[in-house]
Amino acid sequence: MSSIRFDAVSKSFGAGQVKALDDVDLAIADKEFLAIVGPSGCGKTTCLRLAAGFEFPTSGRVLVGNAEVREPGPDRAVVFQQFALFPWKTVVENIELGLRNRNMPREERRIRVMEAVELIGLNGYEGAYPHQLSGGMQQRVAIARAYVLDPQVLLMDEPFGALDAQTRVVMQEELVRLARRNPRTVLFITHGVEEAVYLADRVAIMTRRPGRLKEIVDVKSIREAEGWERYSRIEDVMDLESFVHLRTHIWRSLREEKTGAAH
Amino acid sequence: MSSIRFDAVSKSFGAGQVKALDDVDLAIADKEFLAIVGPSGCGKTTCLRLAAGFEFPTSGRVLVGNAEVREPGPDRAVVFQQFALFPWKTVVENIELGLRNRNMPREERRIRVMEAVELIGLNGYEGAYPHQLSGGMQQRVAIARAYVLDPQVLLMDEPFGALDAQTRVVMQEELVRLARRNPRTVLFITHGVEEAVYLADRVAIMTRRPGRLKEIVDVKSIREAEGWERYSRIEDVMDLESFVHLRTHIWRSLREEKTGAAH
Amino acid sequence: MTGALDPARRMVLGLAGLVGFFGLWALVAASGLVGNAFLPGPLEVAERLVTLLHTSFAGGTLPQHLASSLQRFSAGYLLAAAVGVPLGLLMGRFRLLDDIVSPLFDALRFIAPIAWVPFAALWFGTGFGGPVLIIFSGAFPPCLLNAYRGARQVDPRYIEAAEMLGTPTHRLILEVLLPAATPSIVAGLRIGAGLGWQSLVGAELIVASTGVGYMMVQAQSGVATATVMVGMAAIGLVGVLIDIALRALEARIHNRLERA
Amino acid sequence: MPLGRRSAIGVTTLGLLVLAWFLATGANGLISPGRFPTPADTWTAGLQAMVRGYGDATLVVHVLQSLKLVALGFVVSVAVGVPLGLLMGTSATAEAVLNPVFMLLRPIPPLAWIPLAILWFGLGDTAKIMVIFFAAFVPSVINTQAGVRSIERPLIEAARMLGTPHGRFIREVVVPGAAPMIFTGLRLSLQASWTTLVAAELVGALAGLGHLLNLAQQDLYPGMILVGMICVAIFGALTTALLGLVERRTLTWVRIKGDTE
Amino acid sequence: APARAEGLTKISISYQPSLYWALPFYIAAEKGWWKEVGLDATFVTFPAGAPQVAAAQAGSWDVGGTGSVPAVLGAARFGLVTVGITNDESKTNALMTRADKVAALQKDPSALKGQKLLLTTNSTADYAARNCLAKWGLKSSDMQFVNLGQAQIISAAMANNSDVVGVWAPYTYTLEEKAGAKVLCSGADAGAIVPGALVVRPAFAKEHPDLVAKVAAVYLRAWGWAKAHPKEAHAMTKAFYAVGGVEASDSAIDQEFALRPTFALTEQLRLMDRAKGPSALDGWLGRIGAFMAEVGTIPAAPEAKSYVDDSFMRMVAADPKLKAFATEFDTTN
Ligand SMILES: Nc1ncnc2c1ncn2[C@@H]1O[C@H](COP(=O)(O)OP(=O)(O)OP(=O)(O)O)[C@@H](O)[C@H]1O
Ligand SMILES: Nc1ncnc2c1ncn2[C@@H]1O[C@H](COP(=O)(O)OP(=O)(O)OP(=O)(O)O)[C@@H](O)[C@H]1O
Ligand SMILES: [Mg+2]
Ligand SMILES: [Mg+2]
Repeated sequence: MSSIRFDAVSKSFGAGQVKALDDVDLAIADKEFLAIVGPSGCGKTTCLRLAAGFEFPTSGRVLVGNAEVREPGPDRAVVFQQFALFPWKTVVENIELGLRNRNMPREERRIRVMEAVELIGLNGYEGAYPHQLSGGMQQRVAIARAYVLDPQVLLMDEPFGALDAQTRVVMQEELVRLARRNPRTVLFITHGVEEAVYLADRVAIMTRRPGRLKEIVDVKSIREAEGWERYSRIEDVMDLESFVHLRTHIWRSLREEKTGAAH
Repeated sequence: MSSIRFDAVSKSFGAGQVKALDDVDLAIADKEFLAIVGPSGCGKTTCLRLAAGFEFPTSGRVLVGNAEVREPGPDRAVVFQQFALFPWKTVVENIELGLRNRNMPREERRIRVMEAVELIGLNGYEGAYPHQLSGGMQQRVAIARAYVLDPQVLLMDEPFGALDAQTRVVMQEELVRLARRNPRTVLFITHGVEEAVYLADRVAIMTRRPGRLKEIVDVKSIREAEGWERYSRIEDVMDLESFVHLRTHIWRSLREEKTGAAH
Repeated sequence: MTGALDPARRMVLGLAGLVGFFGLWALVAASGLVGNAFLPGPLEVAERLVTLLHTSFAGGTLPQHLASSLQRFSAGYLLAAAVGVPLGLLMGRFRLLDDIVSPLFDALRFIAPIAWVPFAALWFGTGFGGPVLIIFSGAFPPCLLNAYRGARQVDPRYIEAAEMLGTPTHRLILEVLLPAATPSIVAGLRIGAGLGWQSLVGAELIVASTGVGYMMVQAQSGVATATVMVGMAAIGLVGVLIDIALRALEARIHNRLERA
Repeated sequence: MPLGRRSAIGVTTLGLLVLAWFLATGANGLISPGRFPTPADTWTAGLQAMVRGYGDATLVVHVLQSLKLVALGFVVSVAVGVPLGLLMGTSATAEAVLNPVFMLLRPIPPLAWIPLAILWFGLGDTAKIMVIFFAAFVPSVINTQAGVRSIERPLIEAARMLGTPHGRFIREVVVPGAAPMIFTGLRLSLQASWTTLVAAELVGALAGLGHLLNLAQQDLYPGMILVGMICVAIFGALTTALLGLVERRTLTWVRIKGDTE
Repeated sequence: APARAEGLTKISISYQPSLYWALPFYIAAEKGWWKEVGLDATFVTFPAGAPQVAAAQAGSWDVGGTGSVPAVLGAARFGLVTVGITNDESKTNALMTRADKVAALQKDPSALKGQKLLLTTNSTADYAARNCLAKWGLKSSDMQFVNLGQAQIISAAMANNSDVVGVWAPYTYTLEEKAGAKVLCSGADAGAIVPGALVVRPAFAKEHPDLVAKVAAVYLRAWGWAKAHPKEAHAMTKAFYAVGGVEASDSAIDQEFALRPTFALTEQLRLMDRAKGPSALDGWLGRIGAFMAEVGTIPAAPEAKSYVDDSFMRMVAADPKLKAFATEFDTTN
């Protein structure tokens, strides 16, 4: 059991001047893929950091599994927007750090890491340093670093935000493949509405700051009903009317949020 | 007359090891809005920098108007991806620097700057420093700084790349409004296919490095035939079948480029 | 800002600068505007330098003086690095330690290394301890400060990534903070080497039996200005060499850690 | 971060240190008073310096003289160092010509300049300022140059694209762009001015904290040495704080205050 | 190379380089006399008295020679013991100025009023200078005392040779030869006796009085030898000064021998004899102590009896073998 639950969570920064989250209630089921979209600064990253244990709620509770989150840990692997690979470690060293921290024996570790390298298609790059890889390759290493821990929960904060459009598409397709082969509970933050609809089972829309939940859109039922899985290419899915419809719905909902902003 | 012409332009960097552009022929008509899309590293930025006069071709010629480009100048205003506002100058000071460099009298300058501030809707922020503005507001100032010069040519390198998705949409709509009111010759670089289709008269697709022109897609005729101008909101335009069709066409063309890449 | 120059041109211009400098010096010295005791010409200094390579002055030849200076320098410098870098890293990781050490450090850094001369003599005498303390007090602050800054400025994402991977503290310091702060640490080691080397002359005020600083003081009292300037040149040259060595190290580390 | 906690711990630490000092140098403490002064010795020495004077002047005179010397040395260093840094930062040619000479002169310690300073300028303030100058102008040059180099290329290109003439480019783009680093350089120059004071006042000073320290050293007077050190620390910190104030006033447009030295 | 013979006792000896009174340490080393009394002597040198005395506190050396001012300073601060007189340097602690100004100033010293006086304050030169001013009826506040190290004084005098400076030998000769300066007034002229002191770290004096006596014997022997062999001594002095970085001329060395009386065993005992009240040395050092208290270097002059100790010289005299060793070259005995 590895659900995530936000229980009436509020979060303020800097002696209460900045209220980032206001009374958020949200439950992500075991093995569910939930994406959060919302205006910039609405508190998406804050949600993720609460679940990761980098921050703690001002009031309310965040539960993973059935335990309250008290510190970061390898049961909740994070994939950061800027990859956050250690530049001084090779691909293999980056991936195996978490396993070393668990004191896994060298031989077993090697096997696990090689499996992961295989999975992300980086054979031949085991000894490369991050700066020798393209952005897409780096992000694949970051994902492998998270996956290899076999975590209950994956937390991804705009993992493809730093990639160029074409690479991003490839990564999105790969993530879908991975998620189907090996499903996890995922909390996924993004600005891309298309991305959210393409990847997630449900999409949560947040209001402007202080962030509240505005609406949760169920994608899974439509995806299954319309058989999106038939298409392996994102642009084919994106041409489907059911997809366009969902996307436009979420867009509209977000635009309402936007008009009030001082942008 | 302020056309831009690339005449069999090639460009290599670092003693010829890196060939960025290979024999590019491209003509942008007076008051035309041309967008370039292409894989990362294909030489889009290089094209723009050649037109701006920051770099010079290894072979071939770049002409603006009918003169060869020899140095940067206020007749070819550039809008940079990272805004490149002077952090130590206020909104007004940033906008008026180009006019001061022309020795325009103070009074006339004031009027022109105020018009520009009005145009971008930043009244009340005249004395603010860039860091006090949101990303979208900063990019508007950068655009005003370029517009106020009344340049023959506008060169924009992923001007909205650093903005979040919602803000970007607002800026795209504003740019369209601006371009209709006050048409310019524009060279616009982007990774976003939707953006290119929404904004440009023609979209040029480039091959992977060394960059060549692969295809030029005419958007204007379709836009006018289908009457996209009726809609002021981008998501309405993006739902139109003619739009989706064009976009998917360009997507496919780019994906072919991508598959060969080591990403 | 005007773009990089190609290496050959750079070299020529650099040589031109040096020639100009020495030429001006020679001209002023030869003009007779200042007496020879005040400013001997570069040739005379060079000649003196060659002489001092094999003849003894103030108890040793120039290489001997340099050797004993360098020996003292390395001891004080290595000590400063060995204490400063780990302490700086720990301060970067543990707030409390930072809060305790910083105020002391802020107060002490305005005090010149040579101001420690009397205490150095009273505490450690003149054998090895005294001068080492003085060089230490010159080299220590940049070593500490840069390690500390480097550790503080480590992108928090790296630390968060490590925490998320369940990394224990000792491994976090050794495998995350240390490599991430390395460029800053090396820069600190470079500055520290410069300051430590500069403090040496102060150190050699109390250990007067050998060393370039001692040689200079003795030459000064004998109005052997050329010898004084040989001392300056030797100190300058060795300083440049130390700096070049550390710069090479810096460049190598930068290459290795260069990010995409 | 809560400044209160930090200063509270700082004060506590200093307090504990004084206490440790009392105990260590006390009647049956670890350190004999010949090696390190007791708090009482220091107090007596401080009183003596303030009231009766030491080294032919009272402490106030020493402090004022040193402040004057540091100020002059600092101003001269900055007046030479910043323009030189700007020149070396903006012109690759100037940098190539000047850098080797600069590299060669830089490692020569201020103390080594004393003989030449005396020979060239005698015993007046000029010689002392020269000694300070040689230590203090280096950080100004290096940081200014680095500051110019650190200006982002798009800003420079934006200025060129706007047709900015050279003089205005230096004044309105290069100088403000390099300003944060220039201030770092100034802070280091100021610190160098203070740490060179003792050396500078070896040049026949009649008063000054360095003079006081030199005398106390000659007299083997640990209490007075400590008084001198404490004064240098206090006034060094005060002048740095003042410079920080100027910096904050000047760089109003800087968003994130880089952690100050 | 010093053969590290068995059974030698290590001892650390300190001095300031290129100073006349340190010559016996050098002669003895050259001649191998340290080993003859069973000592393995190592040397530490200092550019000035203050750091030398400070280093004694840290235990960096055991026995040494130094000026009388540092000797009294060390006595006042932590009981440094004076066991003998190295030499009488009253004539070589002097005020100097440009040669052509000397006669006029000697005639009318009041012309000095308001002028700068460059010297190392709280030193023997300072002591001599104040006595000179007193002799001329001037107060020390009539001149502006500028504190400089001896090396800096030389530089300053070169830059502006009309200044009046206070220096000690061999810098007096350097100034004479390189800056055309002449002695205006020496300590001797003003009736100020400036002895040099043979000193011992107090703890060492207590633990190893026998070793102190041996050092004293070696020291006396070397002076005796130097007097008996002036030519050889001259050459050795030249070499010794060169090691310290001073290129002394022949005439400078001749002057050193001429101007600086040294004392054999019997004279040492006589000068330190307290049979009829305070000894001569007590008196000289007492006056220096008073001077130092007056200028504020030390709070009060220490009692001479508390730190001048003639028991070591008497030990030399009492031990026939040691006495014979110490006085072998003496012609006066
Ligand atoms: N450590 C912090 N201290 C103070 N305020 C903070 C902190 N972290 C976040 N905030 C504020 O909380 C609000 C929510 O921030 P958060 O990063 O969660 O937004 P977001 O939805 O992730 O925005 P974006 O889409 O731009 O990444 C913002 O106003 C932000 O300024
Ligand atoms: N100054 C330079 N020196 C060397 N190589 C360069 C330089 N500028 C660009 N290049 C190389 O030229 C090629 C084209 O670069 P360019 O920046 O024009 O690509 P781009 O299409 O703008 O890419 P992106 O979409 O990532 O911005 C790249 O391989 C790049 O590495
Ligand atoms: Mg975020
Ligand atoms: Mg580009």
